[in-house]
Amino acid sequence: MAVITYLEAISQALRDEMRRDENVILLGEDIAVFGGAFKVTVGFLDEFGEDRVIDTPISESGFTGAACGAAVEGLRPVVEFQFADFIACAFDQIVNYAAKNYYRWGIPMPVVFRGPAGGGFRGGPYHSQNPEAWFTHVPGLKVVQPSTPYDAKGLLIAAIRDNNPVIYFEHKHLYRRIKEDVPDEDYVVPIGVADVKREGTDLTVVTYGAMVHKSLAVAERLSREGAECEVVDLRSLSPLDRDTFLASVRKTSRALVVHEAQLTGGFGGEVAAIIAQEAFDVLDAPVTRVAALDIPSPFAASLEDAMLPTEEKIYTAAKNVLEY
Amino acid sequence: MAVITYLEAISQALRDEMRRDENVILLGEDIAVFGGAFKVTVGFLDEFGEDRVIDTPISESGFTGAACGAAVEGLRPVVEFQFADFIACAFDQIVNYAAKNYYRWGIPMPVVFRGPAGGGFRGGPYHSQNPEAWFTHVPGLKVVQPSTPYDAKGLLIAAIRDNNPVIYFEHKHLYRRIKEDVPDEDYVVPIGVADVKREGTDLTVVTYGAMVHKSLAVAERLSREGAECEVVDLRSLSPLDRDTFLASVRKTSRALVVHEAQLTGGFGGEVAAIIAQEAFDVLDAPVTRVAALDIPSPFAASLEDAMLPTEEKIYTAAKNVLEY
Amino acid sequence: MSKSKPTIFLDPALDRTSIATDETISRDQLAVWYRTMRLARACDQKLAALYRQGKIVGAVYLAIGQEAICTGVVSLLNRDDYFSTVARGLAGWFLRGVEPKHVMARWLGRDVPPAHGRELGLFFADIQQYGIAPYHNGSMASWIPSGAGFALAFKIRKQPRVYIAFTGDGATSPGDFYEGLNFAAIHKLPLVVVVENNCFAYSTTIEKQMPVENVADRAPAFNIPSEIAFGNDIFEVRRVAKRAIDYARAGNGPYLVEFKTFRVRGHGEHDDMGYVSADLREFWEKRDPLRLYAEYLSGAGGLDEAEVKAIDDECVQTVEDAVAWAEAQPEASPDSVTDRLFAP
Amino acid sequence: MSKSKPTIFLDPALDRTSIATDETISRDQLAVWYRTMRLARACDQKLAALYRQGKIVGAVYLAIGQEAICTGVVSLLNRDDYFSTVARGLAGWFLRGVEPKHVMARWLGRDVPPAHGRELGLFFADIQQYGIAPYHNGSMASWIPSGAGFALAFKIRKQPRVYIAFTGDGATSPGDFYEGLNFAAIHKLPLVVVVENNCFAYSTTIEKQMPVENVADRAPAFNIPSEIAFGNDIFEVRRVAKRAIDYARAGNGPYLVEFKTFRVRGHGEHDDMGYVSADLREFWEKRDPLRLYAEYLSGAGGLDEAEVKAIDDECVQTVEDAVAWAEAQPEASPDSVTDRLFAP
Ligand SMILES: Cc1ncc(C[n+]2csc(CCOP(=O)(O)OP(=O)(O)O)c2C)c(N)n1
Ligand SMILES: Cc1ncc(C[n+]2csc(CCOP(=O)(O)OP(=O)(O)O)c2C)c(N)n1
Ligand SMILES: [Mg+2]
Ligand SMILES: [Mg+2]
Repeated sequence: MAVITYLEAISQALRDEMRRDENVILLGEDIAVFGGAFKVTVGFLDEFGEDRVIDTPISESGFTGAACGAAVEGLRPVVEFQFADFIACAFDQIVNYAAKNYYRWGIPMPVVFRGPAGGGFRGGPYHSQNPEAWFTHVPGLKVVQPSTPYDAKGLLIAAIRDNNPVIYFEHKHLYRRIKEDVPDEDYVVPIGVADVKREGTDLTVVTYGAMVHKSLAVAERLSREGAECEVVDLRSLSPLDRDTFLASVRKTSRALVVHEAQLTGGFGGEVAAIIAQEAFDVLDAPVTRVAALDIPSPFAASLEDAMLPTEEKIYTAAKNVLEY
Repeated sequence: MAVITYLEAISQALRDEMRRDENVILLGEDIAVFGGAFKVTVGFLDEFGEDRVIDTPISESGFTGAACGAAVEGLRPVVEFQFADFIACAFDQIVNYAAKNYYRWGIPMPVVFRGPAGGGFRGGPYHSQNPEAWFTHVPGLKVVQPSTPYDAKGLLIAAIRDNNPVIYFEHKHLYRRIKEDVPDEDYVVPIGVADVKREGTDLTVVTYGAMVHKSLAVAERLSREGAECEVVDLRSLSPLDRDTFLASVRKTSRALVVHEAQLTGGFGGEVAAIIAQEAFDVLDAPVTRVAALDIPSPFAASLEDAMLPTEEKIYTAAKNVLEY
Repeated sequence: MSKSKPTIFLDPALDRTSIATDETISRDQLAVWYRTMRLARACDQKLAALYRQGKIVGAVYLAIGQEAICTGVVSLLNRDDYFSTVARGLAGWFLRGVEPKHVMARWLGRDVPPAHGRELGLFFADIQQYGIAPYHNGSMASWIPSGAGFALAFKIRKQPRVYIAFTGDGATSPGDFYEGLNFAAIHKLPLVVVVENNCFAYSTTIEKQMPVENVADRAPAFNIPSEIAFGNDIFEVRRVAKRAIDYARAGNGPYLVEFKTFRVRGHGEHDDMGYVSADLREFWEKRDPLRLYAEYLSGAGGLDEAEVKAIDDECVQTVEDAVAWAEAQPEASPDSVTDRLFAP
Repeated sequence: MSKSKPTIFLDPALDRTSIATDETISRDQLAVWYRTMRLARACDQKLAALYRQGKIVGAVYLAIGQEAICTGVVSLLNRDDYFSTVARGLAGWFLRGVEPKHVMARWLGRDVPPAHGRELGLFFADIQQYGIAPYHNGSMASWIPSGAGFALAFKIRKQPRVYIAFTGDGATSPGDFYEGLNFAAIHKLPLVVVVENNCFAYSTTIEKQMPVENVADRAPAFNIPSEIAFGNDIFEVRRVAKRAIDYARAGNGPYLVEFKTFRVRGHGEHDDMGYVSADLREFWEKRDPLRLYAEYLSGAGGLDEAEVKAIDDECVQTVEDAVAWAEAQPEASPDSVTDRLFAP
């Protein structure tokens, strides 16, 4: 056990898996010589060599397709998009090749796509996006998004060992801000299993990624005011662990869905729709969503702060649901 | 007035707008010499010439970006994707250039992307997709999907005259199957306005595209059984006309959301979540969704029929909601 | 438009109306390749009929006129080399042992492996049995990056294997063609791109697709060797493809071969080819790869006409039997529709 | 890794440590270009300081060492020609009249047009005032297709205008580079691609980006002319770019110019450039475009050293004033955040 950051947890998972299985290779821009834009893979080139740590040209579609092909042949490539935003350039290969391959042919494709996602540090329209909902609508993909170092490590190991394409969105804002004790040895956080990050009886907050921390902070504040929130961290969006959050809502009778991506068409709609349909009989208040405003991510601090979901917005929404 | 097909309505809108405004140009694969894979633009090359009807190489990203640039300069390009599936290849230009341009710079970009979408004719995984939900989550895009010849013409004219990027999904299965009386002159179906295709008091069916027809058929069947469905055709997904369907649900107290795209992460989640939140106080039954199964579109008739939402599935779901 | 094409349809240096080989090839071997090509042709003709009869729904896409290319190329491969075809590679599959009855069953949407009704008969992937790799058959050129990926795996594992990516002329326009080949060239991966330049991408002529005359003119952008050859001559195909395959297998990196050929039928059978001039059709009819090969066989090839005819008849019969078998197969059960979405 | 680069950093034919022109250029004009470049340099140096001080958040990206290229190219443009820069084109904006105080205000996220806080100071588009086109500054090379689109509009309207797309070496790897340039070449559009080859895409050397030595080696794939030149010599830049612009303006189609240069600072100021050898830095330091130009000015250029120094000082002052002005501007109001999503 050692206290490590969210970023170190990701590095550790990659390094351990590469040591364990020589089929694991890495592709991405500036990941080898430079160690990655966020320095996740510093030292990897020296340890694993050029064949396994590949600095690619700026060709997201090209190296994604290449990773998919190599995966079919039994390698286990982990692709780093420098920023999750650029996954848009590889969109076709992911949704049309990776996602559909197994259904079509029954041949496994163990590939992982890492996308540093999320805003809050003035990255502007092209370095702040949360693109998970583009992929949660694509059958055949697994989509995960850890919120803690423990989950970051365990989910990445699970993703690498999974025989399907897994998109792994890591939140840039958490990289160096979130630390915790994490086992040194390898372990798996199973894909498709949500985690109750805080227990409570009055309101279920269903969330994931960076918003887990904001939601937990709000839960503490509400607790001081006498209301106990249960915070469910989805961790996996696809496959989705409906049982965990539905069980929670059955207990609390109230639900708030929170994510950092824009509201409209976001994954929160799916979660809210499921709750509204499946837990209709127990709901004491409308399922409510808190998310970013429906605009591109603006650069200026004043604007970005206005755009993103804040603790204040989550708190207000939670109060409304609690007091409905 | 003349009875024309859904496909003819699209042709007519394009032709009329090209006659009216010399800034309107067309780009796409095989649209000029061949008149388009679905023959929407037969005769256009002769009438409007090579400068305005451009056969492109297979370069969706390239000609999409080119259309966007030309649009900024005041042309009004209409891009045809040969099949909506291939819009995946132009994804980055659409979500990152077209969608964000006006918010960033305040400079209009009047461009239309036509995507022949939808299944039901054994097109298999790559010629059957309904990709609207990839775009309804992208602020800055308008997304429309007509279900009738009248709407097809009016919405396309509106899209061409709109100063923003508009994605226009036309359903291939409706092309030659749906006919109606359509005014010869030009008219606009405003973007952002839903249409009540059938009035009713007992259940609101919110739908769009090809599922409008299936929903109407189910409504007739239910009517014979004594229940009156109101069928709301969204027509525009972005911007979304919440008022119309919420007003309907306030009247009927029950809602069913139907689309042809896969269920999970589909646009139906958004609609259902809105209804569940905004009409919570009036709902007598859980908002229910009917959509395709969460798999790629299979080729074989037996499988595709099992995957797609059918009248039977809509009927059963409607009954469940009515009898809840 | 395309009717105003110049009357020179093919560089005279490539043009030929009869073929010959200087390899020593057994009569049996010659017959195997002929049978393969003929079987593909017979299959295609039958598919056209089934489409007209409404028995195959959706669309069918045929390879008539292009059979020599994949036959010649695949004839050079080792069993552990991979290849992938786009829409016009039936003969290549047959040479690897794929059975016509299975092809027919797939076109008819029957419950046979590996697709079990999920994919069009047009597409096929089965690595274990046939070394035909699964790739993305939807968006054009998407298979060049994955081809590079398979080749990367070969290289990393130090295996002397090659990947052949068959590609149409139209499929050389998308960015994936560039990105994939670029990656393969940087890493000197054993990827051979075989371009079947059949004069059209759907209805679009070469001039509207690219600013160069030949796809091979683009090879300098990747710093790789390329050749242009006549694709309807199976012997020429073998001669040129061999250089490419040897080069790639030896670890020198990718190689691009462009074969000039002609798509005798429409893009799909729904396409009446109104955009193709009579001259052009006629020109290529005289250069039909099966005709050229049959003439060679019953001349220098040492088979007599009856023997050739026997193969022709046998192929037609094989296809008839294949259809009968296929039609007797069950449709995929609706209950299976959600199976096999994720690998265990 | 990159430290083992050969010691020849630049083709000797391109290399120079002093510059000269055979154009007749007025002293005033010479001074204007110098001031432009110096202003860009001063601005960049200030941006670095503001970043270190935490006044600019996120990241800053500088153009130090590359000022001659956009200055030289933009100096040749007509007012109705468009251009777009990637991250390293400040001097080009200044030459078009963009004011440093606005640039600073944008970097500080202030509520000034046209972005009103929505975009990084790095990016800029204002067609009406400056002829700087809005394009997609997110994904590399995405501006080549849109550049072709602007050029298409010029061509369709029969306007003798050109579009200049400034592009880094790294930005020539994505498929959009290929698709956009292919389209422009097919339609002979007036698009000039100016490649600023500064030895790296972020940390990635040319050898890992492309299998050719020069981006210009890829021009044959588009059947367009190309040239390679020394980008730190403003006179050479003008000489070569003029040929390209004239060619494109005359309706002959696209042209690619590759300027060899060097990114003196990191990819962004967060980047310590550990991957760049001391030799390489030193080599290019001697060839700094401002140093070369200043030497020319105070020699054959006919300005004395004091005059040059005066410009330098004036630029530093302008930048100080710019920052002061910018800091006094209001931040964009949170209430405005959802404004201007859709055009009326
Ligand atoms: C990205 C993409 N856009 C459009 C299509 C539709 N399409 C299928 S085949 C084809 C033409 C392909 O031409 P070519 O590569 O020359 O192959 P050929 O059909 O001539 O064998 C087109 C446009 C596609 N499959 N992918
Ligand atoms: C598609 C895409 N992938 C990755 C990035 C991240 N990125 C921004 S700039 C850059 C390097 C660009 O190199 P180059 O084109 O040579 O320009 P330079 O920075 O050297 O001026 C990268 C990888 C991006 N902007 N777009
Ligand atoms: Mg072709
Ligand atoms: Mg560079």
